[in-house]
Amino acid sequence: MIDPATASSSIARQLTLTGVSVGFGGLKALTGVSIDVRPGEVVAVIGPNGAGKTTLFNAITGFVPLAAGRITLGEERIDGLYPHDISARGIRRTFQNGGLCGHLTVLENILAGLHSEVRSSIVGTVLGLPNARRAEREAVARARSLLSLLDIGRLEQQQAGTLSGGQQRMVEILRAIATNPPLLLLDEPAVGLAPPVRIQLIEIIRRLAKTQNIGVLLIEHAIELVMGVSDRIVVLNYGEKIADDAPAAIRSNKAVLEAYLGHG
Amino acid sequence: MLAQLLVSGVSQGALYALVALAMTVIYRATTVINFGHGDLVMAGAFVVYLLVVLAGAPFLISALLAVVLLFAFGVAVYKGLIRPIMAGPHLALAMMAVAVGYALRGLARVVWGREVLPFPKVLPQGTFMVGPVILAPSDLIVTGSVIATVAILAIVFYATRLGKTAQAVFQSERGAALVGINVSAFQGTMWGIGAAMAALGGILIAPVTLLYPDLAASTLIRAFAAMTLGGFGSFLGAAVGGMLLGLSELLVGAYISSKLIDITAYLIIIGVLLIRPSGLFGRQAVVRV
Amino acid sequence: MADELLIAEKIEAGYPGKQILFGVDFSVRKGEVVVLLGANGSGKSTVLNAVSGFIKPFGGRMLFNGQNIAGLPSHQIFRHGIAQVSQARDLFPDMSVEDNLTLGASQRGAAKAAESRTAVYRDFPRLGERRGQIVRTMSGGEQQMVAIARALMSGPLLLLLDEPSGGLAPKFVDEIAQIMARLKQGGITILMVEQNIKLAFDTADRFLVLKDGTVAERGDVGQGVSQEEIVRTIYL
Amino acid sequence: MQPSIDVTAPPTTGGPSRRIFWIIPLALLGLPFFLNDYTQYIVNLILVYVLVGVGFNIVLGNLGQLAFANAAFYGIGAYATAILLYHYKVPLLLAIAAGSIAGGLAGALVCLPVLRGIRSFYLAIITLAFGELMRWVYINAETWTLGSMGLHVPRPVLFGWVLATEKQKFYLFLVIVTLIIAATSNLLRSRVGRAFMAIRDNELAAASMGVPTALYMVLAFAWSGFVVGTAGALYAVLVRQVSPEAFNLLELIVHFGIVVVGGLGSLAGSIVGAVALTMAPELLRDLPGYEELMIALMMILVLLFLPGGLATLLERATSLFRQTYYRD
Repeated sequence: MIDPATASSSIARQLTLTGVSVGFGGLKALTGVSIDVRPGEVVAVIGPNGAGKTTLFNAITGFVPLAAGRITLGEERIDGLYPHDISARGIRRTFQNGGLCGHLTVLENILAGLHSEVRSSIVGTVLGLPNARRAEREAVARARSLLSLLDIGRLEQQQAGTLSGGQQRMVEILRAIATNPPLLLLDEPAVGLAPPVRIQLIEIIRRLAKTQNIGVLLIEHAIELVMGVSDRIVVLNYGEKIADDAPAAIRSNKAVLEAYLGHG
Repeated sequence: MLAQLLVSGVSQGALYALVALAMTVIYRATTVINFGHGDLVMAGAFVVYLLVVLAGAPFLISALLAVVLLFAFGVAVYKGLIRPIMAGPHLALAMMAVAVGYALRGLARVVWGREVLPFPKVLPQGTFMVGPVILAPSDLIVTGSVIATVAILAIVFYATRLGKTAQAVFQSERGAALVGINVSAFQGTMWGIGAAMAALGGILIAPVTLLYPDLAASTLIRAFAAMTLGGFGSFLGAAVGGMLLGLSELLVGAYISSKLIDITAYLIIIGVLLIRPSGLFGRQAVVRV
Repeated sequence: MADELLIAEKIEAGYPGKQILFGVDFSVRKGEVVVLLGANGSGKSTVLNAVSGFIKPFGGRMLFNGQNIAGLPSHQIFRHGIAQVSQARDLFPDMSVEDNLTLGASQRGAAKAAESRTAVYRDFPRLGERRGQIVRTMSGGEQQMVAIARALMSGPLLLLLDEPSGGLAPKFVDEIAQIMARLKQGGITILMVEQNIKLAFDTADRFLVLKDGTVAERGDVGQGVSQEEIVRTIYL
Repeated sequence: MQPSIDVTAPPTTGGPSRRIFWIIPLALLGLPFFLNDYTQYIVNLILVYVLVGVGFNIVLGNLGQLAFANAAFYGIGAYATAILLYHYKVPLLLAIAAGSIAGGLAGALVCLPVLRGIRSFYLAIITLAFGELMRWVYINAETWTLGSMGLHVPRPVLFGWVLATEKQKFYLFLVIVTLIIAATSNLLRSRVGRAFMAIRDNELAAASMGVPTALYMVLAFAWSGFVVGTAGALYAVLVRQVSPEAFNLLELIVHFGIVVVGGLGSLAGSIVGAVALTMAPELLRDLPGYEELMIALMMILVLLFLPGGLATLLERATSLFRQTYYRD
């Protein structure tokens, strides 16, 4: 049994985007974007609405094809792969509108995240054979140790849909890292969270990144979270990368300021 | 032979078209598919039966009363039972529609018992010949009534202010609310119209078939087949789909095997949904989920 | 103050299990343009929807011309003279420009509608040229124009605009800016949400910055407010 | 609020509450001593409908698919068993197993449109059509089914013992129903059942967690068909008369009612729902129409005021079920 609290990530691998372009029928959504995310590093992507942030995520997870450029995870090229193949390579994501299964309990959600790691045959399961039950027990134990990472073991029997927004985010993040993926994509993790919870979330994301050596790429609007959590910030505007720097430097970057002021 | 089949097919198809159109009105207004619609058809016929046979009222007045009554019933069902759960899962909406239909069926059976009733012979009997084709006045009346109803519907929907409002709600519920239309009241009206049209369908169908509480099931499936074939949500599709279904049933019965008449509708549903879910005229429709 | 058209007092609103606005206060005076600024998720659109009745506030009062309209269904609020252009525009896609406009005046009778239409075609000549065109086939910028024009058809006392420049290419943003300027000249009262701060400050008299469902900052445009400072408050 | 649970406590999936599977059936063993032949028949019928509800709920409640082929699964199971018993004199248990398997295969077949992306109301309509199509097959495959007259199933014989009375059938049924419920519960409380529910709640998220959604959909449909097919087989043995009209749309509505009234996605709910919807109509059976009214009224009330079904009340009354069954 693996204890996620101590186990390091399965294989630490760096995500590298080189000159990535994505177009939708003549309209360029992304133009020549290069970003890398190293293991244990937290990188935030910000930019005005329509800057191409979500397209960037979709490109990485294989939901839209590239017009140009390449994406690699470690040594392996992943652009052109199917989404589930990319997910199998260890890129896990959370969803902007919440990706939890609302009617399942917290524990069940985490267990669902461990789906591919529970070794039990259907026949053994139906008959309730000892090895199937042992596999379940081990998965439950592992799910519980994951919950204890963020001290939310007491919530395990609650329906995910009844949790507060912050708790749901925590569960979703835990579920995404249940299988020790090398890379975690967070799509607006702070949406709908009260400010104090965001501060908590900063601490959680950083702790997970550093202790599990997971690379984290996140899209976010809540600026105090972005400033607090990131090692680096990438700024997109009209599909182009206009800045890629430490948080403090981004704040005083003239081009970034201009981008937010808007055209007019 | 073929001419005779076509005439009978059109008469049969007109009825399917009418019921399918009624369901389409409700579907377009609320994106709810009314699984209890067959029972509304049955209820319309049953009310007429009660009034004519038991109360001795004249047929036309009874029919009018039945249509009005079912209109009110449709509005009430929407306001009391559908609206409160509109935001809920589609499963609950389907269940509610089924439950309402089932209640109607139970109600009918309370009065009716378990028997099959012959519907009073309210339409003129006998037949006459036009060239090689045998025509029954009842067929003409049925087809004529359906055409008249469809014509009225078309005029209302395409040439009046109410029609513009209806189209507005069909195209964008939020847009309609933005221009000050009371969408909820409108949807209630559409449920009423759908139920009233179902009642009319029942009144026209019952003299042809017999009257029994389970009339609902076969009507419902045939309306589904008509809608599926024509494309869900399309008025033109529902009308054409109904006609084509009526014709196919007769042609299949005559040229292949009469045993296949009953399953033509099922095969159409299965075939169309597997091969071309949008049917003849449908867009990729959005169902309330 | 007598010239205050809309006064929002301690508005609390949101969705079941998810409160978004926590006691928002503001007012809009007759003839003025007020812009709501803030990051995504700060509650800007929710404010507009709470005014127009698309969501029912669960706390606070919304006084329009002195009458509390909080909690009324949206079609009744519309009849009080509040028209909204939503972010998704919510046009009738398979109808012509003219039909869309006519429906915008559907609560006012045919004579008034014809009158408004003439006025709208005068103000938006491009729509006059394309009155027969089906809305679905128009560009994003033109659709935005139809949406604004449709809202004007009811002769509203207050116009709510949700991101008029949202999703539009730069050349259309300029056009929207011109439309805004013209509306302002016409003396209509506007409450709007806008991400593009330059555009917003070109037209607005006053601004509110929302943060996490409360008003974080407010002020008069043109009183030496630094736009960059606002950007920093909101985004950086 | 749920009580907080000690992290070191044994997992709920293996705990002492599993005993309820054996305690309740054992307690029921004495039931026949209090019943006459007619009431015993009703109890047997309830057992059949328990399986109907449990099976239907897998697709409707756990997988969240609006598939209405349940009456078809039920009929296919009943006919498979009846045909084997009537024409081929197959041993009873074998015939019942064949009914179950036929139901399971039908379930897998009905999943095809789901895999083609047909969902929601469209799925409901295509599966309704399938059910009606099957009824036509029963009527027209006269060589095996004897058409609309129906098949008269011979008196069931178990290992040389004639099951002559309702009480004798009861014990056979109790064993089969208990085993199937236990197996279903095992399945639903495992990663398989979790995958079903993950698909129901959020198909995209399920796929992104590495759940092969297509495979699990087929599995859920097949198991649902298997359970309902077994119910059909037991029905054939119980009533000993299998004819097409027993599997029409009205029958389907009763199945639907059991799941709605009992509670979507709740195994315990299906059981309670089956009891409620089988008993109530029997009490009213001399009054035509009241049975339908009663069922419809129960459904409407549940939909408006108790969306979780009777299972919600059960859960409030006792925390036992929450721990015993995977989902309430």
